[in-house]
Amino acid sequence: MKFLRDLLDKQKPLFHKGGKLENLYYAFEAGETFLFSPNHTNGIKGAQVKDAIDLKRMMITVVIAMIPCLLFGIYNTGHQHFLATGQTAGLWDNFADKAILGLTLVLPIVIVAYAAGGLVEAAFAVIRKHPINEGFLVTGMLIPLVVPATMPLWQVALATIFAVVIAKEVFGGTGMNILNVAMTARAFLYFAYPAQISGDQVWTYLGDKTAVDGFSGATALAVAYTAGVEGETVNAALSSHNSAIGSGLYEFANLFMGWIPGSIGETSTLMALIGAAILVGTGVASWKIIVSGFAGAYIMGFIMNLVAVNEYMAMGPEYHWVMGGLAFGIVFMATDPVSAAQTETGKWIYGLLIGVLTVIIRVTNPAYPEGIMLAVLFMNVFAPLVDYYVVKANKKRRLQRATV
Amino acid sequence: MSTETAQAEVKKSSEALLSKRRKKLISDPLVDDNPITIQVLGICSALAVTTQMQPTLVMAISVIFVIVMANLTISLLRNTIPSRVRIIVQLAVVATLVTLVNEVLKAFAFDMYKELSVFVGLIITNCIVMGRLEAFALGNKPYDAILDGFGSALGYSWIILAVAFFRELLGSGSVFGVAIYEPISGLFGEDFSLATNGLMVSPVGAFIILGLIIWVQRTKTGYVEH
Amino acid sequence: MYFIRFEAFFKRPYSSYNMSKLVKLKKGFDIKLAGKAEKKLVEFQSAKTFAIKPTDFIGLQRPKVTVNEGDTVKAGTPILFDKALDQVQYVAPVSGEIVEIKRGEKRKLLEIKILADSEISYESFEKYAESSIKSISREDAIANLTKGGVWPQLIQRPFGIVANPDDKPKAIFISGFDTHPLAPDYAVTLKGEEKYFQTGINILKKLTEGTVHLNLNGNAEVPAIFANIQNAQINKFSGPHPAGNVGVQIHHIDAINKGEVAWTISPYGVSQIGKLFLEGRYDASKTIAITGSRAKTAAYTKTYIGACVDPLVNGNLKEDEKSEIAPDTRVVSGNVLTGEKINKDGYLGYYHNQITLLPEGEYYEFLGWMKPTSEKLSYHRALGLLSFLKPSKEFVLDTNVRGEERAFVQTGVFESVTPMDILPVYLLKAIMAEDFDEMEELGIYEIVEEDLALCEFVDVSKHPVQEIVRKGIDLIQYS
Amino acid sequence: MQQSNGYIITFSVILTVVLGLLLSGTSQVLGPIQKKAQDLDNKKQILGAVMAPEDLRAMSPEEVLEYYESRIASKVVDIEGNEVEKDSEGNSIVAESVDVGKNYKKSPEDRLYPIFIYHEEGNEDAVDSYILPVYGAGLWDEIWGYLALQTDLNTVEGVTFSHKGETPGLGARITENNVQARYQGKKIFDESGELRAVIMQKGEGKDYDGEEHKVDGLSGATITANGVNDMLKNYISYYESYIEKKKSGNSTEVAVLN
Amino acid sequence: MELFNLAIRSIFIDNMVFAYFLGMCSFLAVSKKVSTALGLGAAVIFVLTVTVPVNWLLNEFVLKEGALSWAGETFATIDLSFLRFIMFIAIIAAMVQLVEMVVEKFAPALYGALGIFLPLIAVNCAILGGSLFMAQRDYTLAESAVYGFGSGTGFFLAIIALAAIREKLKYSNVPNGLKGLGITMLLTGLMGIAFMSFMGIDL
Repeated sequence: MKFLRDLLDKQKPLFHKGGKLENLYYAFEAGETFLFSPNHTNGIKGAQVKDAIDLKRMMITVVIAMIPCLLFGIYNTGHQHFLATGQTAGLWDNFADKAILGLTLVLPIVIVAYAAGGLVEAAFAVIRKHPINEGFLVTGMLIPLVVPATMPLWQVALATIFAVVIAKEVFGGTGMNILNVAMTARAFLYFAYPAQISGDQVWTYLGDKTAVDGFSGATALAVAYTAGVEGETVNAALSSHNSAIGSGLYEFANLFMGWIPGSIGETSTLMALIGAAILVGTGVASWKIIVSGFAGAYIMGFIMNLVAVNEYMAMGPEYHWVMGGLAFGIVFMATDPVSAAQTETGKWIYGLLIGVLTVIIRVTNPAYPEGIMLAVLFMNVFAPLVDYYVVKANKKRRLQRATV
Repeated sequence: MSTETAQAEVKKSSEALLSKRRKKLISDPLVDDNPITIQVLGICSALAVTTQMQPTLVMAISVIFVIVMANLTISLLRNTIPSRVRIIVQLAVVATLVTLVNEVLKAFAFDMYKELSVFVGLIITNCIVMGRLEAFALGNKPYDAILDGFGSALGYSWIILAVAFFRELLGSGSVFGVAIYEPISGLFGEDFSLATNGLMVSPVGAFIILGLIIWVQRTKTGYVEH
Repeated sequence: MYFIRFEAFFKRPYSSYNMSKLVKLKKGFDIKLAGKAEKKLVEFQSAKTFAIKPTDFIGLQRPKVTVNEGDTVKAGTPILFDKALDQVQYVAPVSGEIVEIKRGEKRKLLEIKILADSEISYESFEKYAESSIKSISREDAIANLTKGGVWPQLIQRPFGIVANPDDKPKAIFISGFDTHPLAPDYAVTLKGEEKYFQTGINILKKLTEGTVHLNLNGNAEVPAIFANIQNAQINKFSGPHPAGNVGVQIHHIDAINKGEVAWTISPYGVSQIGKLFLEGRYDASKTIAITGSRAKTAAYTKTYIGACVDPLVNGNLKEDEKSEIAPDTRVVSGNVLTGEKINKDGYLGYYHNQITLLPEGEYYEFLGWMKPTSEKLSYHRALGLLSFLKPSKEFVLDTNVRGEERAFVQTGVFESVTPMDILPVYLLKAIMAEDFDEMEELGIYEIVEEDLALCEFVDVSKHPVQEIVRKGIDLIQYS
Repeated sequence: MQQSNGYIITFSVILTVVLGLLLSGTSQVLGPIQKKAQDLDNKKQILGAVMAPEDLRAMSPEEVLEYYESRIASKVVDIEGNEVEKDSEGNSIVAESVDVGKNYKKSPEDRLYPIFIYHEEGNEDAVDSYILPVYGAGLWDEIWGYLALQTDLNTVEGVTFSHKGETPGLGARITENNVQARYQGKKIFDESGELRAVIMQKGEGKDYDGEEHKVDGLSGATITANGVNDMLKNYISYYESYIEKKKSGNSTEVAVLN
Repeated sequence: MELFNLAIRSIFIDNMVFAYFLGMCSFLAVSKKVSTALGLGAAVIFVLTVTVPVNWLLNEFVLKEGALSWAGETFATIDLSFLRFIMFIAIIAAMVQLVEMVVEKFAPALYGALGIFLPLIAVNCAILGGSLFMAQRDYTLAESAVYGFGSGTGFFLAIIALAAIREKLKYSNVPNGLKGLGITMLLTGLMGIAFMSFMGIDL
């Protein structure tokens, strides 16, 4: 370590004012502070000691919370391939093959997302002379988790660059953006190249193999929607779907576990809940948003039950929790502290509306069977307004007090 | 605005046809004082038609026609218009000109007429038109008014054409309807559909492209709001 | 907002003495540090020099020194006043010779140093019998207080500046306990001052038409000094720090609105007032606590306002435990949240009643941002921060910033350590954007630096929160 | 400047008259040309169902109109398959001016159904194919088109679809030639004469050569495809009576709508 | 249900700002503070709800081909649709004036809030756009009233959301070249993405 430290100390003057590489100071700073917590001490006045946390640690906590989803996603990617091509039936058969296949598909996406995001971040930091923010640690991991394993890499790169530049850097970088960066990347893909992300067959990697007869790549949400349109009971449709590759693919327990086709990290409700436990336990994410988000989805699902005019609306509200990316979205996207509502009261409203909107979009919008992404983005847009009124109420209380 | 008027009044009668001042009337709105990117005017119609180059070009020509003719008309009438009703008069003149454009399009370019739909009509509320009438045509001689209108309209035109260029190129893979993407398709594998970006076709693409153009242009000119 | 209407309903002069109130606060955080002062008095060599630092008095706009180097002064001799508030005298804490008038950049007045006599001689002020206190008029009281050097103990809210004798505050607030890290216990520092304290309260009562509030710790035994206090309303507060901050207490008792003025004073200040009236002299002696993980002897000692800390520090450092990574020691006048770094031979701040000795954290730490640790205290429980597993542990903290300044990332912790109906992040952002209306509406009148000091401690993005607060107050006050 | 009320009124009146004259003059002059342009646009679309788009594009407007005149005959029928020649007020109805989109707002029983008959040059009886307009809802907005049937009134000669706002790259692909070409040669009735229409399947990439009523689908655009399927099926069913009558050789009766 | 569907469509899907770029000038200019945005938004709802049905009447009984048939056989073939632009804009200008007067007389408080925005609105393209779309899409009277109200509400939502965001943006570090218009354009684009969630909703 001392060797590293010495090396850094030797190079440091190059990057300081007047040094040859002055312009690259923030790139150097990022590397240096990554390796070593800096030796800065607190100022003369004010707090003489500081909490042990910093932004880096907070961000890495979020990344760690995503690891269960990532690992699950890697294995599930392989598993789905084996299922669809009829090579295996058991969950744990061909374990190594599945894991390796998953890795070869998922890892490049993770690397591309980090590389593209990191480069843009560094470029902006150097040009605009602001420190490289740790936010991209999280973004770089979130983006791979919300795309299917079949996503072409160039699209991943493009979406990452788009999102980091347009949704974040133009506002001044981490902490100042309005929309969740990873959701923007996914929305970009969704609207720019819909064939790759909303198609029927693309969720499951088939490679050069052909799918077994009767295999359908439709997601649970698509199955539920179709059932609703065709007047079939959703539960029956879900449990009978894709019997070609083993029964019960879309039964509740399996949906909850997440052994289904879908985006890499978002299929498993269980893994998202583990992530939620980490985030809430560490206090990084707001439990209010998570609780109200799930509650909102349930309440809206319940209301749909009451006014049901088709079978999809009559589906048990708890199914909304386990289908699609709702759990993942609420746990990791909705709770992004920068783009969420910032007031405590606002967080309740914000989370609740995300849940409600998700179910509304799912059930009533045939174009987008998955509502969570758009619900989060939509509420990102309205979060400042929610906050505005919460803050206004606070000001009003103060004003009223004065006139009593 | 008032300085422009004052300048115009003191100028000598024997000014060159394209004197320096008159050239500035045309060139200023192109970059430094662009109606869209600097003055924030006329954005409504700037964006709606820009998915393709062709309708955009038609739109641009229509706007040039309307602004120039309106400037000319108002400038000719400037000493007879009662000031109390001048806004209504301006609106009437503009609306008439726009109707003319619309009728002509309907007769001779029906495809474009369909494509542009209500947006030709919305030239009436394009703030650039009314803006130039109020700020310039009411106080200047016809020839100057024409130049001024022409300059502003050109400034408007090149921006919307630029937006349309990128939107068509990236959204449909073509320029003026000529597919330029086919020769390189397949070069990067089957899925490589870089040039058919769905977002560019949607309104979102227009906002973002225009935002980026403004960024580049203002960075170059050094203009900063507030 | 229940209590506000409640309060308004009973707002009658002289009737609310026993309208005691119990406020339970949940938000906040107790920073548990190693190096608590033992509850005993220890004698150190007495300080040779003393200094009055004009920078200690916030709001001192145009200081004017009235003595020259070489002059001799008594304890209580005026040495300084503010041209903007000229009836208030700042006086010498001890008798002796003015040895240096230290100025900094732009001739900014930094210190007025006094070489103390071995025996302190006092200026004499008017002396009252306990029975005659009641008959002193408000004007006479004010005249005596301003002349007698104790006035600067009265702090005005909003802004946290030295009070203006011309104002009539709506109430006076005294916090009877200090929840800051390692803060001294008033039961020790004010032992035996009961008589003076009650007299001080009686004097204060003359200064306001409203109530004098004495706020006590609802979780602890009432110290003898505060027992049986007359003429003041007793309120009890319970909860973690900053429950002991007078600003927090005001917010919950009778919050300050735009245009209103309230005064605050420390219990020490109250008893100093009592001494001035009963003994007729300016007594700057005070009991302070020596605290901090680097203090060999962490205990209480008697000294005077503005004392040089050299005798308390020199020889009192835990040299043997000198760690390799943090060899230096930082001396803080005051507590670790709101205090000020001073030199090892620096001077105790005017308002401070403790010094804290901490390891100076000037070191790099390899992968320090992700290393798991249970040795570093954290309010958060983010990855690898295990301090929450040891809730009763007393931590050794150094002065390392533990990260770099980053953009504000709002996680809701500011709110959770601020037990007031105030939105700290919005307020801070309004200050940074210099938006006056917004600052006002968000409650800048209700806070001073110390009220948001915990935010500075827990801040993930390491912003100088207290500095920002002061900047905001200055903006509002001077423009 | 002149501010008297009289002046303002005079000015306004003169301006109004001048502008009004200008506009109505233009309208008078351009009216016929506009009608022609509209007409041409309409006829081009109809021809699109039976002609290759390249050929159509190569023709001048006059050629198109001339070609249409010589090759297309038209009539309007109601839901019963009876020919309609006059509306309730006694004005004659021309198939080309029936707005299918506007009719779509009425209930199917009240709609007018134009039929365009593509025949050999100059000979209305030597029918090549029947062109039926279709109209429906896609994912976002309306979709419409023309279905051309061969003389057996069963085999699809060709289709042309248009849309207002389907997703580019997905639903919008219904306008592509290769998608429309998939319909050629398919049948709308099965052997027993039951209406089956032609159904676009889910998913894309499978071969439906052997299937008479199925065509390959559009990947990722199931809703648009469903819209197309519904549109075809609905409209064929509206024309079914006419087709029945035509097949059974009954000459269609002439009815008057009331 | 049809009308409800139309309302949802006009608020979220055919949003004046995000789908048709209408009313952009005032959208950009009056979105710096929520309070003023609120005033303009309310005024737009108000004026659209009034002018679209009024223009519908005008179109139906005067301008449309054959609209004048109520006046007698001889007028039945007259097509005045070429006067549409000029008449619509005249009606809008007149209505705005009228609304201003009525509001001032009967609801001075409302006038205080909306007053300064009303003149701005006459040249707001969203207003004319609303009427033109109404004519193009052949709405019925009830539909045009709902459409007017719906599209106004869509504008209202868009502008107050943008204003709240822009108030928040005060604390952001936007590059110089993007300050003001540029960042607002990008923001509008991003908001447009969020609003796309409702495209295709079918009730």
